[in-house]
Amino acid sequence: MPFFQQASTAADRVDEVFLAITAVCVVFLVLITSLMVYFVIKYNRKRHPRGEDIEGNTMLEVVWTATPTVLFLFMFYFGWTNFDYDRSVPRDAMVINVTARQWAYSFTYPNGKQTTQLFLALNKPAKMNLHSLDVIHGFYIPAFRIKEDVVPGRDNYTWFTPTKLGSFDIMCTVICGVDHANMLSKAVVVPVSDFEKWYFGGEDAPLPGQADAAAVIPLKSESPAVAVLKAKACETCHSIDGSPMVGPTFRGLYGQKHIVKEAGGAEREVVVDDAYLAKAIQDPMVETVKGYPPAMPRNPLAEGDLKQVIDLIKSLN
Amino acid sequence: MEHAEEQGHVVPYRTLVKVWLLLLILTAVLVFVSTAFHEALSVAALLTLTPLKAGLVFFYFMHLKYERPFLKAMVFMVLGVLILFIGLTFLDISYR
Amino acid sequence: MNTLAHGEASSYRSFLESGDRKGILAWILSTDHKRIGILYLACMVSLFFVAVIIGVLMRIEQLSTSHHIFPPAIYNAFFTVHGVIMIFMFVLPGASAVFGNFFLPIMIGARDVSFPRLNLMSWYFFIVGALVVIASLFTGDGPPDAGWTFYVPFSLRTGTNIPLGVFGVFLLGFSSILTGINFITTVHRMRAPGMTWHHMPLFVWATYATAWVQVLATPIIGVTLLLVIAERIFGIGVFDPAKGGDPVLYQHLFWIYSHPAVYIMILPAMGAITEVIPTFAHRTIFGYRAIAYSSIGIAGLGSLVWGHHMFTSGMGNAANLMFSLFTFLVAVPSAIKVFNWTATLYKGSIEVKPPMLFALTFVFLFSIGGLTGLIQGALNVNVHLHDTYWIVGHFHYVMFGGTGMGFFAALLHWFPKMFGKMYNERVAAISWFPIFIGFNMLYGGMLVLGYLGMPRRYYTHLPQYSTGHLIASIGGFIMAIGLVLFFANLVVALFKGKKAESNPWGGVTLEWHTPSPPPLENFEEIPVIKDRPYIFNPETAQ
Amino acid sequence: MSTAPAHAHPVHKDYQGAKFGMWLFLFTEILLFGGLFLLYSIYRSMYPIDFHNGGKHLNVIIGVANTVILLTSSLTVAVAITAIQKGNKKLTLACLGVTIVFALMFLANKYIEWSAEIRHGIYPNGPELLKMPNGEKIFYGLYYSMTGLHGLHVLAGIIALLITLDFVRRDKITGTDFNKLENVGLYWHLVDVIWIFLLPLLYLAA
Repeated sequence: MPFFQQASTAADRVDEVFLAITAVCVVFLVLITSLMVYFVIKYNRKRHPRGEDIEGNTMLEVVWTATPTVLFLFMFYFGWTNFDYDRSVPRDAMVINVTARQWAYSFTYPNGKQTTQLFLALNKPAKMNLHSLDVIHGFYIPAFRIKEDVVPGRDNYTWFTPTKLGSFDIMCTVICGVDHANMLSKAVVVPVSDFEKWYFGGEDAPLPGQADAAAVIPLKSESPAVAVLKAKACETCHSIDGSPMVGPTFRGLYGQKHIVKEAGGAEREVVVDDAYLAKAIQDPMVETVKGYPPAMPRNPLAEGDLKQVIDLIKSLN
Repeated sequence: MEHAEEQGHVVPYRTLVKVWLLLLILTAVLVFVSTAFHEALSVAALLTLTPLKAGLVFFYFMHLKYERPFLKAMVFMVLGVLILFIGLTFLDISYR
Repeated sequence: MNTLAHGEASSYRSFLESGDRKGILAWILSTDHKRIGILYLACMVSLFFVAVIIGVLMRIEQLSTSHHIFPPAIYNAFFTVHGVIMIFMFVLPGASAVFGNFFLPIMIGARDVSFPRLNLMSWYFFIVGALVVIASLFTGDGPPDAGWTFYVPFSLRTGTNIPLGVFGVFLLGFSSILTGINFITTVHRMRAPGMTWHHMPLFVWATYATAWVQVLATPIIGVTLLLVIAERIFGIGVFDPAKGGDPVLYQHLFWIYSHPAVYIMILPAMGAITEVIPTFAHRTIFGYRAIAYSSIGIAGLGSLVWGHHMFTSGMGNAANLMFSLFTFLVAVPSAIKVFNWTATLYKGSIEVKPPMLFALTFVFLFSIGGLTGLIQGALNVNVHLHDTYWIVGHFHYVMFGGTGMGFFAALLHWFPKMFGKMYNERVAAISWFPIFIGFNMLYGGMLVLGYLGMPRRYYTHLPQYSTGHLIASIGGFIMAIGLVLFFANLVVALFKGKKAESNPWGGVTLEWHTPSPPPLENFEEIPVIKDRPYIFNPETAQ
Repeated sequence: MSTAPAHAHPVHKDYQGAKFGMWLFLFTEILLFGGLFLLYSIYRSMYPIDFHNGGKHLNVIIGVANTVILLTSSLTVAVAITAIQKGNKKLTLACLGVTIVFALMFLANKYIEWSAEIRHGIYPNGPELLKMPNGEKIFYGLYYSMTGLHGLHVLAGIIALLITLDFVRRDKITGTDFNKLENVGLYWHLVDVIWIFLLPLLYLAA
């Protein structure tokens, strides 16, 4: 059942504190509400035609100032100690570099393996070093109850120990542009043996947990140009099969006529050819295509990669 | 409520000129210390002399000395708030 | 007691009939605090409905995950504009600018605010700021899409029309500052003879505390927004990570203002509730001083908790600790207020008329908002809840359930006084049902969605959240119907309502001693106050 | 609440109130610059060496000259207020005139300083500045924002002083009704105080 999924050691702690504070809050709310309703009925104008001007009661004021203060300090204490746990990474945690960009995550393991999904070994702590290539993102795995902002120029981190097998949603929680809602990935938790088979299995080792993550396409079987598109996250906005996404699809793009807007606001018509593609890929915001949001991040390609991508786009006609 | 309050204290010319001279002297000291001495000393001078200069302007030029205690308290409250804002932000930066 | 209730006998001209100018000029050139209050009211209610319509459109979009009515860029603009309008043009100036302007001078026995012309200028800043924000939607390269928080570096990189939108918000901030200066000076200088601090009605206390926060916190956002504009135009680099700037510092500066702003929003509404409850319980307020000082306490402590918006930003641990601690402490004065309101019902003589109904709803919904605030104030729970629908649900409970309901209660309470017309009380009570039920479906649903992990600001959602979104959307539609009914009732009353008495509810503060609507000068003679406010039953007073 | 009519007060000006309102406005100005001071102190602690080097490029002589100019102009405004209280209209007019001249001199110095830096390519997104380390980019970003915002305040002060001068000339401000002059004076002194802080932070930081 996906509701209230607890899949990490931190999840139990968050839910414990949450349920404890919620219980106190519900008691407060019920108390206040039933008192209000009771008074409204008991001291209704019909039953109680004259009110009494009771100005206050120092004893009561002291009690209802002190009681919540003490309760609140307890709540603070439990939140703080458990948060401290969230920030204290065990020494044996595997360090995985998370790179966030508009609008995709990629994960780099200590041995250099790179993936677009996060593969984890069951019951083994893992530390995420979070880096952003453009704007702030929020690295969030609800089932693990962990979240940390990925801030450009800073070295943020988070850690967790997965306690359940399966695949869990990874999301982005800080508004990062048009495709913010599709900046998704999966955390795939597999038994230690499966993980090690993949991790130590050389470049061609099959990805673990295939049953859970049917969507995973191994990188190696693709053409080099598609690999570039994946690595640079182009495919999060541009499809190669013609389906509409944030940016124009690459299918049939070559040779089309587009209206582009220059930085000054002037519009002109261009034909999509090699020169235009090179310019539009390397420096996307100089001219933006009418009808699409001006949202493409600057993410230049190496000379060789650029040629491969342009050839791929040509071949899609 | 009192409506017939006096419109303000008359500060003698002599006081104003004295304060002005004092301000110029303090500026000279500040510049001298910060160019001639070690950095720690110049920071110390910055942190003491600058508020002192500002205080002189506030108290004499801006007549704060002759204002009601409430207004004086408010000025310090505002500066306190600003220092609190800076201090709490430093709490983040210093213990990252 | 009613030496000033002369509305029935003496012939007088209300402020609506007085003045040298005619037509629209009588309004937009008027320096009368009452007319300015109504100007604010008219603008705000219109802007409120614009934002409500955008909200409904967002709920329509969330009905389906496969059919998208709006492209993501438009949806992003929707939640940005919804947030900017609701925050900066409705809840933030709301109760303070409308009811503060209209009633603060009357309640302290003054003829006007200290600086009437500045007051009008403040409204012009408001209206120009609002127009600039609206203009930013239709000019440049598309409407702003960075959320109402304008977090850098996204707000620096996105191609949309951020600078103009941000400039509009800057002007709105200026309006807020000028209003704050005016109210503080008015309370200090314009009180009637005998109106000592402890004789002031509690709405005045709350508005006074608010004004201080407006004056001290707003400049910080002013300079921050100026820096964002400078960054966009000149590239000064102070917030740009590519030039060594720290985006988290922007968040500090933003929340140094924007968290206290939450108290700017809620305090005047709390003040209004504190007027409504004793009036309809027909007894004095319980714990006058506790309520008055807790307003100051909220204003003070509330300025030191901004960091709780940043627990997942990688902030230093000492800061995490302090900000969480202060967050729990600021809940204490709010709790004190809730207890005192409840105790005010004890041994009263309660009539649940529409203003009271909304006031009690305020206490209930605000309590949920405050209590969910405790839950997310706990550090490790916050890590899970931050930037999810839980937060969206929480702040709607506080801002709409709190400020919004407080605004509605105050409007129903003072409408007869402001316009001299009586609305249909039955219709007002009926409109409460869809508002209350829809509200809890919508925002209660959001709380649950958030705990299950639904992030905010998504134009679509993963399939496991569909049921929750469906319930929330239906709740939203029900509430929208209630809101239309609520305001339609008031608009009808404006033109066809019965004439209101000078004191329809039996209130005792000074505004009920003037005729409805009050004359231009408020009082024929400035009253002299001899006693504390809220004495309803002198024979039982202690 | 018990109320009884009191004798009606004739409407007249509330000087204390007007001055109090002005002080409140000054509080907002303090916090407006306070935001920049906050950024400055944080970035200085993050990039101490770059800030040190950044300050070295600035012209201390112009900075100090401008300090002396502003301090003196503060004196002339203060003298103008004392003079009007004593009924010396001529001295008031002279002092206000001198203040305006000083303010213009301040802006002229600022112009010389900025244009020299801009010629050297040191301005936001300028070629020389982009080559410098990050801390210096921030230093100059703050330098331009702080002195720029301060310069705008000086400009606003000049306009206010000109209007005041005209009021004094036309006897709209007199020895018994000089609240406007006093408020403009308060504003001008605050502009001075802010510069008192900017001098060591920017020019003497080296």
